[in-house]
Amino acid sequence: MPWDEGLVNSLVYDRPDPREGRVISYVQAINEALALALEHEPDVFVLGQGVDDPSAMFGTTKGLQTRFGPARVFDTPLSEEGMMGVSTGAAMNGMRPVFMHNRPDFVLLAFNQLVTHAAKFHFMDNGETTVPMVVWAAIGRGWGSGAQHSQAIQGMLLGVPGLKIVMPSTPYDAKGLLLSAILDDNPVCVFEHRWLMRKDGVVPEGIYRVPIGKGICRREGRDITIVGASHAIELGLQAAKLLADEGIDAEVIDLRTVKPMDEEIVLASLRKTGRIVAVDTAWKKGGVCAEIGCLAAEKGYASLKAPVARVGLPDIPTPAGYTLEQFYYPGADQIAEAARRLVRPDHVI
Amino acid sequence: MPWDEGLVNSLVYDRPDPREGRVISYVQAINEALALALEHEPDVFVLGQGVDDPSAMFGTTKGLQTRFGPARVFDTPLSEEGMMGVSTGAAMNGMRPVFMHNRPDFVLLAFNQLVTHAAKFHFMDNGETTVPMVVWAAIGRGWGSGAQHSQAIQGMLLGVPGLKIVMPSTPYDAKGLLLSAILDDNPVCVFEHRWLMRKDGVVPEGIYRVPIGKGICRREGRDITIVGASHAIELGLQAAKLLADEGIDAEVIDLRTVKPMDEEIVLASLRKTGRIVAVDTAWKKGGVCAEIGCLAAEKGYASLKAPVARVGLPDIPTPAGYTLEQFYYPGADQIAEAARRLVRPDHVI
Amino acid sequence: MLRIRRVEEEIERRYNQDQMKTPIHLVIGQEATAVGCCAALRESDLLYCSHRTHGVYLAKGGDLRAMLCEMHCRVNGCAGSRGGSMHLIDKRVGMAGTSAIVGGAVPIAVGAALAAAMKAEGRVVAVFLGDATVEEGVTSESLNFAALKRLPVIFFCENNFYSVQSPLSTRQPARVIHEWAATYGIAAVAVDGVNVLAVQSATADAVERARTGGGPTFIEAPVYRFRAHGGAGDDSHTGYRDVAEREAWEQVCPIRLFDEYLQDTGILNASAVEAMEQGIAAEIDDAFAFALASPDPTEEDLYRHVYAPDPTR
Amino acid sequence: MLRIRRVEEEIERRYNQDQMKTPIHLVIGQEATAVGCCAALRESDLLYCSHRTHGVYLAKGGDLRAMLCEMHCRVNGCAGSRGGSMHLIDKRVGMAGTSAIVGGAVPIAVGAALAAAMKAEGRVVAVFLGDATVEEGVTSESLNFAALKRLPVIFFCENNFYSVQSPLSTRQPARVIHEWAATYGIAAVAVDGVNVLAVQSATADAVERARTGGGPTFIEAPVYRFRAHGGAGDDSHTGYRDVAEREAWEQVCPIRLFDEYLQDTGILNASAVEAMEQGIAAEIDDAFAFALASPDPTEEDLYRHVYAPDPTR
Ligand SMILES: Cc1ncc(C[n+]2csc(CCOP(=O)(O)OP(=O)(O)O)c2C)c(N)n1
Ligand SMILES: Cc1ncc(C[n+]2csc(CCOP(=O)(O)OP(=O)(O)O)c2C)c(N)n1
Ligand SMILES: [Mg+2]
Ligand SMILES: [Mg+2]
Repeated sequence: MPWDEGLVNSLVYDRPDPREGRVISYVQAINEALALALEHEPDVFVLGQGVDDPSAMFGTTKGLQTRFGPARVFDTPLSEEGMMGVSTGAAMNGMRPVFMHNRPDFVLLAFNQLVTHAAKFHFMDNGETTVPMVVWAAIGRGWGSGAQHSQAIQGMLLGVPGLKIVMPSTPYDAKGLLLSAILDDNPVCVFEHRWLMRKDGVVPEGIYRVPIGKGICRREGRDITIVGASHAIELGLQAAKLLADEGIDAEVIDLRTVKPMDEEIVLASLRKTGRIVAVDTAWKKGGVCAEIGCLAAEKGYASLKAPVARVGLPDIPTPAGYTLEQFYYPGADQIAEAARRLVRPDHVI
Repeated sequence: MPWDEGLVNSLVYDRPDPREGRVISYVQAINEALALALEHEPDVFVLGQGVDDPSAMFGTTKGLQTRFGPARVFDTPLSEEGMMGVSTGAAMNGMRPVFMHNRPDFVLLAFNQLVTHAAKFHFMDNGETTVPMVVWAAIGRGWGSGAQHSQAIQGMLLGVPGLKIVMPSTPYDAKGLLLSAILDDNPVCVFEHRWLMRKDGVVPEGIYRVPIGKGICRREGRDITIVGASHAIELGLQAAKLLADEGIDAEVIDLRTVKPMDEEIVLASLRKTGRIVAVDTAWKKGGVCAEIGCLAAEKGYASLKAPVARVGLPDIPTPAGYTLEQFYYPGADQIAEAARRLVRPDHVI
Repeated sequence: MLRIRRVEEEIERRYNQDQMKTPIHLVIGQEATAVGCCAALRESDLLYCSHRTHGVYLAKGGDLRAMLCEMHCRVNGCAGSRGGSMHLIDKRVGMAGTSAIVGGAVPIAVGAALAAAMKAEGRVVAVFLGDATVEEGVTSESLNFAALKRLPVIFFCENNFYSVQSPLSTRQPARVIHEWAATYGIAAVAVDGVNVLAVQSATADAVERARTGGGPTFIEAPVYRFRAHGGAGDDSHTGYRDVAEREAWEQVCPIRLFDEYLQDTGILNASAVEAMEQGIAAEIDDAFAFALASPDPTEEDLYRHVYAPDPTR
Repeated sequence: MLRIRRVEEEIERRYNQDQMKTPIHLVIGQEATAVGCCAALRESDLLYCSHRTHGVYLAKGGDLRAMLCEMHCRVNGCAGSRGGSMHLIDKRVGMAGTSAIVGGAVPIAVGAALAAAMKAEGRVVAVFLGDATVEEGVTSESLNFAALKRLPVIFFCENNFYSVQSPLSTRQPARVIHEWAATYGIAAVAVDGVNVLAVQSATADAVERARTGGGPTFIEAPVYRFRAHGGAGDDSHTGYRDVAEREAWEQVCPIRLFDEYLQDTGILNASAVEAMEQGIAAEIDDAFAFALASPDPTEEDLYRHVYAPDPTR
């Protein structure tokens, strides 16, 4: 097994309780969502580089072409901008494309079509056109691929009107949010995280939808709010455990969708705890962390008992090497430390 | 004269005092910076769609090709991504390209080269390569061009490590910051604003540099800080005048560069006033407004006497029609109103 | 063609009155491409284009009143005053979408053709693009995919030799555009862009090919715009092109050529033309009056259609 | 070629020991293109490429120790452990830059050629690209600009018929890649990619053309990678390509072909080859040992070179 696959496999997650329902992996949950959408929605099709190849987009598209045929599940040329436009045009004309990318970096080639076309046509056409499409991509971490293959771009897209951005953190959400994204009549970016893909979880069979634009409380707490989405929430929950050992009771809010952002759930938690750490898988400058932090100071000011803190990537391109990556990526420790400083300002490390 | 040109010409700005020095327009200041750079730096060249045509990129490139020849000032094919790569490659090999765009929207076609290549090579090459290039674009407003020709993209780029982003607000800065950008050894985006282009100002002759990464206080005040860059500062100063009439003393901080951001000047002002309105020419969600607001709550929390406020574009694509534009774009009134609410929370409109 | 010409002349005449607060890109001189192409399409076929919208919008059957309302920024404009002149649409007649980004509409049209093929609707999609649009990488990507999947799409390239004020020679090496397109395995032809019947017939061949599963066609049509790239009036005096060049092209005005042909062959006579002119003039008067009397949008209109509503609710 | 082959075989052999925590893209089977091309270039000429870096890096004269240090994530790697295997550079010998983004290096190489032309350095720039790279619009844009300005650049297209595990037929219509390139007014040729002398000679022609102001050349060379797209070992068994197809190509292994030629013509004999093998083996042992003994980067290293310092300070 290549070292990076091994790394993902070696990550340890809480084991779900099988008495609560059927347990499958995150990758299987995505695969199931795609299969159900293809089965029940004749207008859905899945495209992307290698969706029909043996590695099947991290396994998420496994078996789909065999089952639904090459007209509905197909490989594409290496033409990200062109194929984003093709997806947009198909979506404008009655189809529901799901355009999958190995890395968010490749979506940058298609920003013109995504940002200036797909996101804007419904508005520009005075509501006459809808653009029901999904742009899916997997954020990398610890795969040694460096600055050009490890970007997380949710922050860049946060300000784009007309887009929705979904970032699941559990197998349940991966399936339910992807189904919602596919059934939504707007362009929805679904950003997955490579390090969540081997996580198992309880996932119901059949179609269900997790609503876009609504967050969820993953852990109740009184002292501080940790808020973010995707793999940052996994780390946030680990941090909450560390903090619990020290008597700090952290609440963990999973936004599930970063755009539209569920402001109310953040503000409600802040009213309770008075303190907030914004966490994200991307750079902390600009982007999701900044939006959450600003929101807290803008609409939650009266509740704030301490400065806001953010934990994300430093303002540095992603290094390729393994050792440098260890210094680069924040983990649960960094989140816990940020929380500690807010709850116990006199605390010295 | 076309109506949109007429509109820009009809904007009223403070008249500079000619006793303070030579008065020229904003466009002339840019033209002069380009001419000086071409004259004194043999490695500088200027490229972009129509830089040599009669309209000369809003007049900013007027006469340059005649003076410096078609090898150093030239028109390009309609290939934004390709020409961004060409600029990057030339910059990596001893040249200093200035790549000019009519609209920031067109830079979106080249995000892959700008974000994933130009901004990252110096880091990826372990410092062995420098990428001294300028990407220049003019943000539109009120020109009826709608959602696809009016985007301001500084917020999208704020999180990109390795980039610098400059947004001048005066003719003096337009020249001095552009010269700094051209002489800088990193990729620098210079975003101008269409509505500043007919503004006059006192501008020294010859080469001078306005430092990148340093803000400036445009107006001292005790009660509230208005902070931003580019045309938003013009509006901020107008708002400060309105507020002064009501006895509210606003300080106006011009960031000049939004990345790297001069955090200290913002925090120092906040320590004095305790209140802050972040203003930007782009969308207020995500982006520059969010970064400023978050910064205030993160590092300026102890000074904050009121919620932070932001004034930027609503989360809506830019409409094309004139009437809708009036509802869409914030003006000095909106900034003043935001300030009023913070200084006098009991104030009712 | 005459109708398009007269509409644009009236737009041009009134433009500097500043009541149409919208950029304009006139097609005066280029009417034969729009009309010839659309004559070969069915109403249910789709048409996409770029910023230069007026000709194809009207040729495809777009509503003149709705167009002028859009250009006057009225709420009942064809895009509710949200799209502007670069974004004229009329879905009812297959005027499906435009992009103000050069090349932006090209892959979208291919996507529309993919949808048509998937839904087996027998629909053909045409997309207008300029000579400069060929320089955008996405055009190559679009040709490649359309050829690969043999999609029912027609790439209609109006080669007017300029991009804004930049001549072809500063943007492309000397080569023949449609020969380039042919290397994608696409049927590629050149047609005289001022001859409406030739355009119609070339397009009809392409439509036939597309409808019978023969895949895409690339049509290159040399044409010339008699006016500036944008705005009212010509701008040749600014020096980027020769006035003589324009004057030479004016000699092959597509409308005069067709008029001569029709009158020579006896299909039309002077009084029929006169009747046409009167009908058009009346229609134009009505449409301008209608637009000017139409209401402006309100602030509430701004907030509409940012997101499409959840279809399940 | 032999050296490249042996280096990669050793990398492959050790890869699953997990000490090289970096993705790899082996060129085993494709050595003749890198070597033949670089043999026609001067050290001061520049070379750019994409993710598949090992062959060109070594052929251009890149330092083996620095390469293996980079692959072992050591601070003295050729990119300081910041670039990884997809970003091997050695500026000293003109290994100028690579991009992990397919097509990313193509316009950059054209820009380097523009700089060379502007500075009149007599320098030639070559860029390696794969068959799939042709599908990226930016490649078209790059060809167009290079042709327009007649820049001294060589587009070297290694057509190995696959992009990761996707065959050409799912990505491009049936057509001949270099014929497409020719329509940009670029000299375009095909050359047998497993024949190192043929590659060298085709490149030499292109270099001559570039150096004498004749502009760019596009060279298409059919080749085959014997291993998986990435990682160690072959992956034909997963079913995306025929094992028989690979085996047929292995019959035309560029190294064996050249070895046979050299021995047939008496230029080389078995003992000379054996001496070569020994020299290479020793060098490889040394370089791996050096890499493994080299220090890891520290946290401070991470913060370096985000921005270049102000040159005036
Ligand atoms: C991506 C992009 N780059 C630049 C522009 C500015 N622009 C608008 S129209 C135009 C000319 C396009 O020329 P062509 O495609 O030949 O069409 P024509 O105007 O001649 O009909 C340009 C450069 C744009 N709208 N989009
Ligand atoms: C823009 C972009 N899209 C997708 C990828 C993923 N990717 C990496 S290598 C590769 C295959 C490229 O094929 P080709 O250009 O033929 O080169 P080869 O690997 O065959 O040498 C792909 C698709 C990428 N790196 N960049
Ligand atoms: Mg043109
Ligand atoms: Mg290949």
